[in-house]
Amino acid sequence: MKVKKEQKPMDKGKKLQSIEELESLQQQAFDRYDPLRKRVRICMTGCLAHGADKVRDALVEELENQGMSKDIDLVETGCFGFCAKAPVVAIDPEDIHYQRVKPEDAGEIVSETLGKGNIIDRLVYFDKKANKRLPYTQDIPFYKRQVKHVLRNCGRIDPKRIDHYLLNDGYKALAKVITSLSPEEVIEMIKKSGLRGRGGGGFRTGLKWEICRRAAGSPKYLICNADEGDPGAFMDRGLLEGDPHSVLEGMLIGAYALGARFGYVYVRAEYPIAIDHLKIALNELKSLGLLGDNILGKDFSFHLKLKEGAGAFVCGEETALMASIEGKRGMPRPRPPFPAHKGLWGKPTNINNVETFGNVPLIILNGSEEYTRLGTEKSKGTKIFALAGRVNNTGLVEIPMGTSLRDIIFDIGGGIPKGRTFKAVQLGGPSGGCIPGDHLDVPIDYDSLINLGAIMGSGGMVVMDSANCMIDVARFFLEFIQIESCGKCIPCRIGTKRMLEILVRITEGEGKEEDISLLKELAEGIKITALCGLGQTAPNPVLSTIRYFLDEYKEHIFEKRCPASVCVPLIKFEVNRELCKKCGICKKVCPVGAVSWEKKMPAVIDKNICIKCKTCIENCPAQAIQ
Amino acid sequence: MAGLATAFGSGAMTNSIAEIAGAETILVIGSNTTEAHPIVGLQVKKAVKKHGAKLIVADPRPIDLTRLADIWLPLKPGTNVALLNGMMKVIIEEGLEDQRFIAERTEGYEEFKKVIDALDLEETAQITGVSVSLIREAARMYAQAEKASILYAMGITQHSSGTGHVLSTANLAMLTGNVGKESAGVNPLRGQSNVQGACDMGCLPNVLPGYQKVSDAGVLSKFENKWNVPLSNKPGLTVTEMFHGALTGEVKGLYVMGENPMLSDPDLNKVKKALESLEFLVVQDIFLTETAKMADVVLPAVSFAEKEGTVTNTERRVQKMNKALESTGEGKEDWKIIKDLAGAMGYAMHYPAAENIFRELSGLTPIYNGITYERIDPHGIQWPCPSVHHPGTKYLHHRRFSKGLGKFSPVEYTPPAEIVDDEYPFILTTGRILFHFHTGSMSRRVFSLNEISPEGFLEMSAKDADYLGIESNEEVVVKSRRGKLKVKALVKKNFLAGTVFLPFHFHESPANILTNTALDPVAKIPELKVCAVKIEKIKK
Amino acid sequence: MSNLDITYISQILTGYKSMKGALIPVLQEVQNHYTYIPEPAVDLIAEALNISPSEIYGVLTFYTQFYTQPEGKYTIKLCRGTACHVKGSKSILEAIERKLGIRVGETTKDDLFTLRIVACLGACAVAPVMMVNGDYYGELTLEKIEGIFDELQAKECKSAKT
Amino acid sequence: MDGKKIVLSINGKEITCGLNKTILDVVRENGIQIPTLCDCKNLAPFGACRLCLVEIEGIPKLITACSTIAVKGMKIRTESERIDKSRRFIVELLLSDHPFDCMFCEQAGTCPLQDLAYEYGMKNIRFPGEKRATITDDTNPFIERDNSKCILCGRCVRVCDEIQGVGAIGFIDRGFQTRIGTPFDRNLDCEFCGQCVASCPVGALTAKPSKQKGRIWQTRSVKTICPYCGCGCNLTLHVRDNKIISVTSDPDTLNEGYLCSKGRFGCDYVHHPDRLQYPLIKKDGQFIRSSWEQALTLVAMKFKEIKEQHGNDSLAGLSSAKCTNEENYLFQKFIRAVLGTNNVDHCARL
Repeated sequence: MKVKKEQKPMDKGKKLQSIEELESLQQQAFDRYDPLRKRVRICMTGCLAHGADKVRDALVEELENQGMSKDIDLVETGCFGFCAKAPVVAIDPEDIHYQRVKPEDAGEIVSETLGKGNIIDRLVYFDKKANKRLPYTQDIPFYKRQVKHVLRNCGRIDPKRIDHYLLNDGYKALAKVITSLSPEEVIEMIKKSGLRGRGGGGFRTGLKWEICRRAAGSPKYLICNADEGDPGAFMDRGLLEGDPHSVLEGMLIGAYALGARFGYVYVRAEYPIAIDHLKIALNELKSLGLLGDNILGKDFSFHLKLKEGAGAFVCGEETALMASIEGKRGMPRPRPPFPAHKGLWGKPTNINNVETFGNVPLIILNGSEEYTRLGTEKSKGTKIFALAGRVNNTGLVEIPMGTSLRDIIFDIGGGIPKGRTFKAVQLGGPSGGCIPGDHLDVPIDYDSLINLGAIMGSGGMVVMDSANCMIDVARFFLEFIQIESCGKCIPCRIGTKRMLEILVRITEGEGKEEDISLLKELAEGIKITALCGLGQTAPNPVLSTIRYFLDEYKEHIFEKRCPASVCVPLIKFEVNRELCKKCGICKKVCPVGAVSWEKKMPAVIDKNICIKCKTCIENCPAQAIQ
Repeated sequence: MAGLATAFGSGAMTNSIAEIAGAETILVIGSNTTEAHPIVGLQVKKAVKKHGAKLIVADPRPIDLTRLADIWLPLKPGTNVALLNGMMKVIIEEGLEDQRFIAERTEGYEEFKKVIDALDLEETAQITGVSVSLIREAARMYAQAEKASILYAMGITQHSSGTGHVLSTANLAMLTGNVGKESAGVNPLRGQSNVQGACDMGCLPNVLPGYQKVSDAGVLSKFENKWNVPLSNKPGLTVTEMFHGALTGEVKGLYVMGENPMLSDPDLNKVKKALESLEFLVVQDIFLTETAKMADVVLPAVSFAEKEGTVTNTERRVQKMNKALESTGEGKEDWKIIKDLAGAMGYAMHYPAAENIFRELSGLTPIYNGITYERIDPHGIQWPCPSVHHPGTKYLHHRRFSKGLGKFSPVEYTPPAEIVDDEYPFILTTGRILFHFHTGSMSRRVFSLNEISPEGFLEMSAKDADYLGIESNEEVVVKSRRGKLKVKALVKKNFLAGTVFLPFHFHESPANILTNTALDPVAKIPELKVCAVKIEKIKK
Repeated sequence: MSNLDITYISQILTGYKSMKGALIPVLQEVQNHYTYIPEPAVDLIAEALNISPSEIYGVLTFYTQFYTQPEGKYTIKLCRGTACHVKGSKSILEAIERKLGIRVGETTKDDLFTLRIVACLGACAVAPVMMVNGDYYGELTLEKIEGIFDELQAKECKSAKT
Repeated sequence: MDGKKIVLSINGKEITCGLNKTILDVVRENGIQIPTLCDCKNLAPFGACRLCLVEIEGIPKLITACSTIAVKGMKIRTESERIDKSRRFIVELLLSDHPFDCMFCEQAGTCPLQDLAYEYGMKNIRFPGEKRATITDDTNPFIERDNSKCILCGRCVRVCDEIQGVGAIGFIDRGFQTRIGTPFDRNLDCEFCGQCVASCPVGALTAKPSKQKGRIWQTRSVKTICPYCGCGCNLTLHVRDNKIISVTSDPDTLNEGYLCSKGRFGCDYVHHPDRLQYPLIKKDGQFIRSSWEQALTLVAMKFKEIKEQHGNDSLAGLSSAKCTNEENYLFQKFIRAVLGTNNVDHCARL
């Protein structure tokens, strides 16, 4: 076994005065790195929800006990992506992929796999289709179809250590920009790459930068919008937790291109780990002089602050976000004037989302042409999606633009669990829409999704199956919008309230004949009159469900029936004897013992005891309870 | 007023209210603007909040404006001259004065400079209680502005050396060339709806309408011809002199129109004695005021809403008042009463309406010559307005002072007439509050205003309150050499220790029972802003 | 509330005077210390930052993460995001409400638990999910809920005894 | 402003206007009416009510005229089916959350929302729903707030902050529950200038002293000057049955329509029972009602007497800083010409 180097501390603390010093730092990191050394990687972000911390502790303990702690590194990484199998542990150099690891497994992992190099079958992914075990990451279908560009470091490096990032070409793009490119050339590269805003709007990033660069007034501000508010989206969280430096490098390059002296990362407070990792990264950058005045001894200064949100979805909207940074209520203001001209404290300001910045170093490093090789004609590069809902392989996936929804949901996502059938996929959160089965083969890009009545959004992708009620989903989004509406403009404040009231009455069996046309009327009115983007798009979830699931609305309104058995007032809580498989699961799961059942007999629900919690419905394999 | 007249040739506001918002630096000294002149206060707020102007507030009290101020100079009452001289010392030391302006537009600079040169800033700090560094900062802030405007009110004038205080503001403005242009000047704020007009109209012992001296034979004969009676060229008595005269028996009969000296004048006990010793007192008012109660004859007048006429506001704007209501009782417009009284005394006056009077007065008053009822509807006209084609004057002394050259006057600091001692250890200063007006004869009779502000109060520092063991809202006795009163204490955190404040609107706790009649020798203004008092806890 | 020690507030404020946009960070620090924004704090902040109390009150009632009442020892943040919703977070919410006998926004009488809902915790892959004082609990079911809170309550009983 | 001009077109008609003006300003300059609720003179654009939406060639979305600067060559449309539809939509939404009690509302007759509802003939609201509850204000004697009528245009909050610099009220909560109020719903503690009342377009903020005293169309309005301090603010007195029932001020004046608590609420003293009704003559310490004739004869006699016995200068007069120029002129004329002395003064110095 080689002498371990990695533990050696790098000569941090001293500010880098030149590109050369940065390069030598990168060299140091590289020298210290030993590709053949054994490592255990464990996700300490998303997997925490499944007790990854306990697994980590167990592994550390075992390494101690079995006297291997000196020869083997334990690397706490960000998200691997495959959250469905959390907690996930990987072993290098072979890149063995263990899933659903429990603390009890630690001993064996250390002794068998790390010690003897044997693979532990029960922790390995099992591919039902191929009917075989797949121990190595690269073979697992979930990863196979993905192209990890922006997420390249997530789950591989320790996001709390800048040397890990440096090791993977970290800050090479920055060096290249500062040494060999003018701001205009940088903007030109971004424009050529065709990069479009990953926050949802899909506005051309290069153009946005150019407008702000040309705007009169100083100082200029650069803001990273990490207020990932869309429910069902966690791409930005994943990236910030797993590889914060890639985003910060993107910001530094942006600041250079725009001539921005000051910047903010606006993170929602619901992301404690992201905030923690960002704080660490920012401190490292400051102590290395990669943030502050005269970066790398050049005439380039950038001061970056972290701002924590305080719980307001609307602050994802640019002007509201700026108001929030200024310490005001996050109420959007009309545009024009646009932030590029009158932004934060009235100064020219450019705002991009996390993933957008994450793309920037790649474009600089590999060139625009290389970047444009992936993607469709109008949408270049890759896109990260947060795959969630009623799908087997939930998690973070990065795919080239143009991949079809079907590939994502069925190949990468592994299809729908519990043997149910796919019903719709919701994209773009509260501003997006639901796409039904017959459009699954459309190649995804900004424009194709808009045609389908949805939007790319930030990348939330929530899959729904036959047990989901689309009116209930529409109602859910309107409830969300109502809770989150800032209340400034009339259409959003009152209009969405009225839409919600109508949806509530439909889901409660009080629906009226004219309700569908009223909903459309309100939706159209709000679309054209609301103040901010959030208000203008708030009706989309309703419009798209009316567009694709009109029958379901009619069933609710005219037949007072919820086919998915979701809308409680419309459920009889009776067992359909034809459909009932007589399995008795309902009896097992009922928290109040309202279900009586004997072997080979259909179950019966006692309505006097039943509390309508729907646990039986959730668990019934035959959807027999209606 | 006399002060500004000496320096500039006119005692009025040099600029318009609206111009204040255009100033780069505003020095508010001896004026609680937002309470006493709320609408002028709005202009100051606009200047600061909207246009980012710098604001310097010189006041013993932490008045509302200090919230917005860049610099607050908490000077001891009565030390304005010392402070202003100190600022001018800094300006000259640092070469921030406007030599060109001084050379081309002023006189008397050298004598003035001698006084300043003789100053020692440390001493100034001693006298004013304001640190040298603050004085320096303020001086620079004022002097370096392209357009600097001074606002002042009774806090400057109501001192035994009031004229000196006023002259000092004029000196400061001339020293930096901050007068005679838009948004830069010296602006005394007038306390009542028509103070300016009453002065313009010659209700002063030494001048006829338009500030034409009674001692000027030409002027006198002009009026004698118009009024066809012989007139006296001997300057008359000022208010305070009248009361003094009453006590000495020199004044026997007094005719008071719409005034309430029994609350507004210093040393009320003395005023009372004076009025009692009169042989005959006529009071003309809309309420039975404290003064009216003492009258032999009371003549019922009518309120502003029941009459027509003109008033001239603090920015010299002559505006039209219109009749909104019919008088309900037998009360009459004051001018009709005067007309009838004159008739009764054998001097016939023929005025069918107020407008006829206005025609006569504008004819005799050069600064009003060009003003007519038609022209002042709806926006009024700012005097001087010498002819019917003249648009009126937004700001005074453009290119040329009314008196030709601006006059620097050497002013040395003189302490207030009454200074604190062991027996009377507190400086009492008096003033107005937002919700009431002058002697309260009007505002105290407004339900809502009296509801929100029903009684007087004594503002004092927490330090002094602790020392005396006094809590907020505790009733205390305030005594001066001249009188005493009971009032609730109002303890304020950042209030200047050693100083206390009383509003003078409340007859239940009449501040002026305590105040001093010491007069300014020139302007004859009594020292209402400084007297020595003691505060006693009421034993239970 | 009565024995509220406000000295710490002034301590916080010294760090923020003359800083642009200081209000929200200040409120966050105050809340981290007191678990809520006490009324007297608002006036102190107003004076220090020269902002009107009404503007401050407007801000703290706008953002859902500021509270004007003290929080329980454990703050439950149940995610009501889309993924959680389609995986039945509504019934989870009802279950918690039944279990603790409080509604959203309320605190149990023993000041142990405050129940709050969050727009989205961004842990959609393990929906339905909740956070209890910084700890994540994923793939919740009615049984899990029972277990989690029984455990916490038991723990508290113990610590109460010792 | 520099005299530069730009050319643009409104509803197909070419017009020229100054630089840096909002579309709303330009449109109004040209006599075209656009309904607004949150727009307010001297306040920064807010863009909340969405009524001033206009079409601009080349921009797909409707934009608010109040917040957009007019630029050279802009082609603006202020009327179209789309615009009309969205305006009606806004008004209908507002009314769905507004009490239908115009018959009791103090603002009836001067309420732009009432006017719009009337113009659009909105008898029945197609989407009725929850309405915000009335939260009536504290016990201050000046201002009454009814949040159920509030349309959240923010004019009161903005005028209190931007103009008065007080910030006594603000927005509270958010979304449908947003309301205007004081921190922790304390009693209103402010300068009571009533700028908020004056700027409120609807009946949410009203002047308590004027309550139920009369409708705008029942009053006669008279312009005059405030009787209090020397600012010379212009007042409009609203008179009914020879009583002043409310006071407002025209924005086009030196005080820009702003008043203080005294000017706006302080005129009732005119109707106070203490007002002197007739001349009084004191007889052995008691005031006796007298006729003008008696009173004036007595005064004239006494003055003559003193004049003859002690000389002109034994008489003196105090004039009034609260009387008109005409009266002050006449007073000093009387003292000088009739009594023959210069002993005339007033309390300018006090």
